[in-house]
Amino acid sequence: MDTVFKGEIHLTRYLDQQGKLLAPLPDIPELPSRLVSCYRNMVLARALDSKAIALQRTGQLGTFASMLGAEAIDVSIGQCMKPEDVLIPYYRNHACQLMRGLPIDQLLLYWGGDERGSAHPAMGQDFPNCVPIATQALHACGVATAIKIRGEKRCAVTVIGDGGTSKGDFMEALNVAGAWQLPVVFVVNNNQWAISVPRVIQCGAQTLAQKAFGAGIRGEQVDGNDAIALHQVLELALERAREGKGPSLIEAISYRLADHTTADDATRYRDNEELKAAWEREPVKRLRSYLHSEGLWDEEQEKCWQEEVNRMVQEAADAYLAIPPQPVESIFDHLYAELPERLREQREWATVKAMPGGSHHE
Amino acid sequence: MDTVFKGEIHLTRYLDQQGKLLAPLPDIPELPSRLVSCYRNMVLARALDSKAIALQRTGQLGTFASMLGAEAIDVSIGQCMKPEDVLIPYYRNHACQLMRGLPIDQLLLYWGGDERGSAHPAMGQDFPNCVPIATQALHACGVATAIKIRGEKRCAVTVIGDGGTSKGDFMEALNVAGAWQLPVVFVVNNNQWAISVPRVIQCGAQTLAQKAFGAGIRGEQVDGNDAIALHQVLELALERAREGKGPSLIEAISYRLADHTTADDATRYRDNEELKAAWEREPVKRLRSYLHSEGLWDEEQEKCWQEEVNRMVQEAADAYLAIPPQPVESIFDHLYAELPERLREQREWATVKAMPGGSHHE
Amino acid sequence: MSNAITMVEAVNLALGRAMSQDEKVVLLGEDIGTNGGVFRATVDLKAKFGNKRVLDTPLAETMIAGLAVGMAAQGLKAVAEIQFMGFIFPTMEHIVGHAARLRNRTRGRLSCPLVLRAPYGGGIHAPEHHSESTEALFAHIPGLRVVIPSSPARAYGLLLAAIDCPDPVLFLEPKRIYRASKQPVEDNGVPLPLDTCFTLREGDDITLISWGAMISETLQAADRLADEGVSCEVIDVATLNPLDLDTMLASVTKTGRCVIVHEAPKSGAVGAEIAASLSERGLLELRAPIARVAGYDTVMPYYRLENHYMPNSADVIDAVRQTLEFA
Amino acid sequence: MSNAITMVEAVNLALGRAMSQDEKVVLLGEDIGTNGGVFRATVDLKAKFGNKRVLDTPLAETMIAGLAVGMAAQGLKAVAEIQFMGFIFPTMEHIVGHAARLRNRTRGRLSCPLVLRAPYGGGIHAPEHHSESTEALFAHIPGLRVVIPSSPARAYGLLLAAIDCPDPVLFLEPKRIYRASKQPVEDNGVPLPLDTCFTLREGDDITLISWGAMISETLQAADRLADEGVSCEVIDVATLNPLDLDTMLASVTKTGRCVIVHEAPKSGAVGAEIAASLSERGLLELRAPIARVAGYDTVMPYYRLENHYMPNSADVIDAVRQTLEFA
Ligand SMILES: Cc1ncc(C[n+]2csc(CCOP(=O)(O)OP(=O)(O)O)c2C)c(N)n1
Ligand SMILES: Cc1ncc(C[n+]2csc(CCOP(=O)(O)OP(=O)(O)O)c2C)c(N)n1
Ligand SMILES: [Mg+2]
Ligand SMILES: [Mg+2]
Repeated sequence: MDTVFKGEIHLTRYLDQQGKLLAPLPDIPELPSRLVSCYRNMVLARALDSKAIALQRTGQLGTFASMLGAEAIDVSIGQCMKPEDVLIPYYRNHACQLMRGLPIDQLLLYWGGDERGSAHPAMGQDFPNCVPIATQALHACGVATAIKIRGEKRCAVTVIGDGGTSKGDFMEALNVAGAWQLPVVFVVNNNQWAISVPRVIQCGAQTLAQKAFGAGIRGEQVDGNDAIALHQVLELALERAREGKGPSLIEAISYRLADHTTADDATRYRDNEELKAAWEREPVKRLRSYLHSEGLWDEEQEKCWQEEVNRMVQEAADAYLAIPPQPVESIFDHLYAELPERLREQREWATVKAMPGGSHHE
Repeated sequence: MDTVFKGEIHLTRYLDQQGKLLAPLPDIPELPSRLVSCYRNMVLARALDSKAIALQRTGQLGTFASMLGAEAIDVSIGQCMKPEDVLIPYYRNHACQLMRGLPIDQLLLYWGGDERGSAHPAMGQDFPNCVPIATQALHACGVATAIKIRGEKRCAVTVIGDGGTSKGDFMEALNVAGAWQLPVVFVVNNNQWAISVPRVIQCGAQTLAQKAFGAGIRGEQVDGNDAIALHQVLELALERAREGKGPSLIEAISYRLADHTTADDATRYRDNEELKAAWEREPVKRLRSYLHSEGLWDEEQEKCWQEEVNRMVQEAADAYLAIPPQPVESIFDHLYAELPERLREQREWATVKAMPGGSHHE
Repeated sequence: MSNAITMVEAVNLALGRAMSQDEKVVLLGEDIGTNGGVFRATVDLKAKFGNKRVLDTPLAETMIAGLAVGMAAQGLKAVAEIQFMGFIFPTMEHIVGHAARLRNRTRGRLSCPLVLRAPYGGGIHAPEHHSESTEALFAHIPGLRVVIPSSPARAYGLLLAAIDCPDPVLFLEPKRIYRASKQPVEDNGVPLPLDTCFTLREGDDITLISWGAMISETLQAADRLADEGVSCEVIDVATLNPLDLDTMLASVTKTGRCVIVHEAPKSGAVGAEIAASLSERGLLELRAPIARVAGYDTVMPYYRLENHYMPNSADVIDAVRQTLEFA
Repeated sequence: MSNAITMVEAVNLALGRAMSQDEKVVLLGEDIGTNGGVFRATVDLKAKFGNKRVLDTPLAETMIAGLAVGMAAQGLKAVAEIQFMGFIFPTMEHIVGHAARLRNRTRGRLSCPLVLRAPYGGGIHAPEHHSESTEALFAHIPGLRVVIPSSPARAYGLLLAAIDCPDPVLFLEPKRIYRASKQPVEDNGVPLPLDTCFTLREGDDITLISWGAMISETLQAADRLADEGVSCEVIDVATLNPLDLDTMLASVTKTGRCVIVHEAPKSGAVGAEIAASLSERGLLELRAPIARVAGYDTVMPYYRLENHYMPNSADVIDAVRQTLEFA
């Protein structure tokens, strides 16, 4: 019997649960200040999260997917991406979207059931949130194909949940990325749960990173609660992609500290002990401890920043709530580049019905 | 950096290109006589193949997918399966189907554009040919799920091409098979080509077997031109599946010695040198050499058997050609368990139109 | 006696009943086990029947459909849930290409008695892809049955029938009315027929044809029109493939006027087939064109404008008036 | 001067033309490169434009569609081939859920000008899944355009228009007539409009509406009926979504009678929408019910019985006679 293939998956971790450094810092320019910036964005993400949930609970926002517990992953991606790279997110990448330039009120607008939340010019070429699981992974490969065809030095970055790795789209995406050596980085936010389905039911493999082997691409695990480790693996993977050295799959181990969405009640299926244990590993406190111990952050800064983000988020919420709905014609006006003749009549009815006295006047 | 997973893929081979044994025979009961039976079926498959192509060329059969070069894989599967196991084939498993009991004329009937070719009771619970690539892999998992739920000691066996391994269905099938430890064996007939697309364009991985890693199941490579090696790995994989020890993925390395189908012309995209080299490795001659050298088969037997298969195939072809078409009502009669009211009228029109003077009388 | 229950409870009741009556009934889908389904349609069934009868699957709709085909071909009654109809597209190759064909392809040697359940339709202010009505894509598929209940009792009886049925059935549950009202449903195991429409209200002036959540709007409209002296016959199509045209035609022959009401975009929806068939067979009885009250030919807007998209009883009343005033 | 070429050659010509005119045009699909496509629609294009413009993909239709969405959003004109329409189902989540929605979802910030080409329809005695006509599934989808040519010249002009079009287009090629006849086609780069039907023959007694390969049968029928003194107007719908109802309605208003001809199973096909819309708007002008000559509501049979399934010119003539004799 000949051995025709050998593969290994490694896990990268720099910080222990208490935020103590386990290994020398990776060689990344200006890492300390980047980590501070990351931390600030993580705190912002938390504040946004609570506000969004509060808005939802009071009927002022639709179903919302909290990103509690995934902050380190998102902000590290946000930090490592260049403006010209393209983000192809799933539906749980708020922190990253904010770092890419999306104003907070616009982000809330999306979750408030308004398409304009995906229209802001600051989003550049980034894709909007993607609801059908795993489909974004293929769009990322399409973006990467365009980048490769044009010979540009930028890359596509896409995020997916642990559940999403079971869907054909994701595996087809890995496969074509490997076959064509596309400039794309796949990040799995393995938060251990896909709604009520635990990681072990999704897949019989020891790691999700090893799905990379079947596609002939790099695969690795990283502690998703550890911003330093995330920086190290992401910086490398994105740079490789930009330089034409091929795609990577990064499995970031995290934990979904919230319900799946505001429509979910995780106590139905999830053990409270597990959740408590996960809070011990959570990313925000961990990075704060590290920054404190390195003298990069202190109580005073913490207090100021907490106040600042609360203010920012409150202002954004107010701004969001003040945005009037789109006119009813907007249902028609972005469907095709030009309104087809056949829709003109329907568009008129819609307008008439929305007027006072009409069947759809509100 | 911790190593969190290690994996290796091995290639099994017993016979070299000349049919010389490279290692002691595996311990399989009655292996010599099984190999003789395999050989006879491989020769039959070849005879069927030429006849089918001849019929197609003369307008007496529809598009036909030759299995030239895949005979060892098919007959080894046929040999290792038990009657109560279930075959979920793709469209290139004629030899296996014959060994499972399908009469030759019925097999031709399928390729002659007649649904009755998939209706023969000898097919038992086996699935019919599957045209949409890779979908059969999921049906096999469904069959295996039923087997597992009932606690039966049998298994599902499914075959797919190298091209098919790129399709989501296949990878989703591996994934659920691993997650649920299903009694299923996936055999990849890696014949190096998917119509005009060479193996290297399908996938960037060194082996297709390593797609097993992402699903946490066993994966291995085997020389698909070597009936002994195939017996060894298949016997083990099927027995493991039946015993509830989990699924396997077996990548059998072969070569498509024919055009993709009779509708294809491989000279458009394939180098003749490559084809010539592949003929040196082909499975039938290899097994014959081995059987000769072991005194299990001789020239006389060869001559008799060649005559015998030609006769069998000719008789089957005659029988096939004598089968009158189905009545037109058959288009309606197997669609639902009972004909819905709404189709009654259409069924009557169809009958009337097929009568002399009708618009569809032939 | 029977309790008043909601439609989603009726679905749960029917599933439990079918599972008790026939151990070949096996459920599979995302989050249907411990969690009892995101709408709680399968609540308690895993606890009651165990994890060999209620399978929490990995997240892959193609896989769910493909597995169901294989299980059904082995004689199990696979009842698969697609969490929302918006995620049903990956199942289509298996449902259209295999489930609806396996019997025909093997001349009856194998068959595929699966049920694919999915909540569908708008009106609950859900995120994108959670509110569409794409039943027309399946109603066009030969070999498949498409069934949509519009009340708790019909959900119970039709789902039992779907599970009993030797053919593959797509069973769409209008989630807007999952909990909209309660109705006494007797858990008697009696299936309803899959080959007839249900005439919910008799009338002489006009025939209103609808299904799913739009039945409520249609019935409301009929109520209000009755006050004005307009007598509406209201038909719940219930089985959208194959259609029971006879019942509809008989009604339209009687009333001479017809309005069809559905949520799906108007163009190419099931309403078109009903209108075309009724005109084809009953042109001479028609005293006005058959009107269709339907969703616009647009993507379902995000929820803030959702109500503008959804037809309502006022729209039905308008259409009835116009139809009555015609010529 | 222009050569007489077949439809598949016209497709090739249009692709080459579009690629020369605009370097953003990129083709992708299975076997489209070195092999030139299983029907040779892309022959020589890889040699001419290189492997960055003609991409031989792995075997995965979902991937092809998803890639095309990403490429189009980046401003490339992705022209993807699905080898046979029977294998289009895995693309639907991306075509329906993304391609047709990206512009709307982002209020125009991103768009998705892809073209998905697929040979479709019966009549060439192909294996299972190689002969279906499922255009109705796409014609119902808001945000998508569905285009079907019926001659070499229209294939050339409509395909150029589809590639030019800023909206996603499903371009279905009736493979039965890929090589059925030749026609001079000038390679002038002039696109045909995507918002009108084509009136192929004018007439006063009855309107025949069809598309794709059935146009030949319809024209043959019109020829033979002309000998009997029946004057048929023949309309090629060409763009099935959004429909140009005005042209059809004007014709039916003139003739008062209409027969619709298509291969797809009758129930819920595009013919239903056309019939329903014409009756809705032109009921009073109709002197007979609109008839539909179509495939049966069955699975397309394996090829030995295929001719029984396919409508032919004799069927069209029968339907015309019945329509003329009505009332
Ligand atoms: C194709 C598809 N199927 C089902 C759903 C419903 N759904 C939304 S989120 C989700 C679970 C996703 O879990 P995972 O991928 O782990 O991501 P997470 O939400 O945990 O970050 C499901 C089943 C969907 N959105 N798309
Ligand atoms: C879903 C789907 N896409 C495309 C095709 C057309 N097609 C038929 S066979 C084939 C190539 C298959 O290659 P491979 O899987 O390697 O199997 P082989 O024929 O070489 O044994 C293709 C593309 C199909 N049958 N199904
Ligand atoms: Mg998760
Ligand atoms: Mg192959």
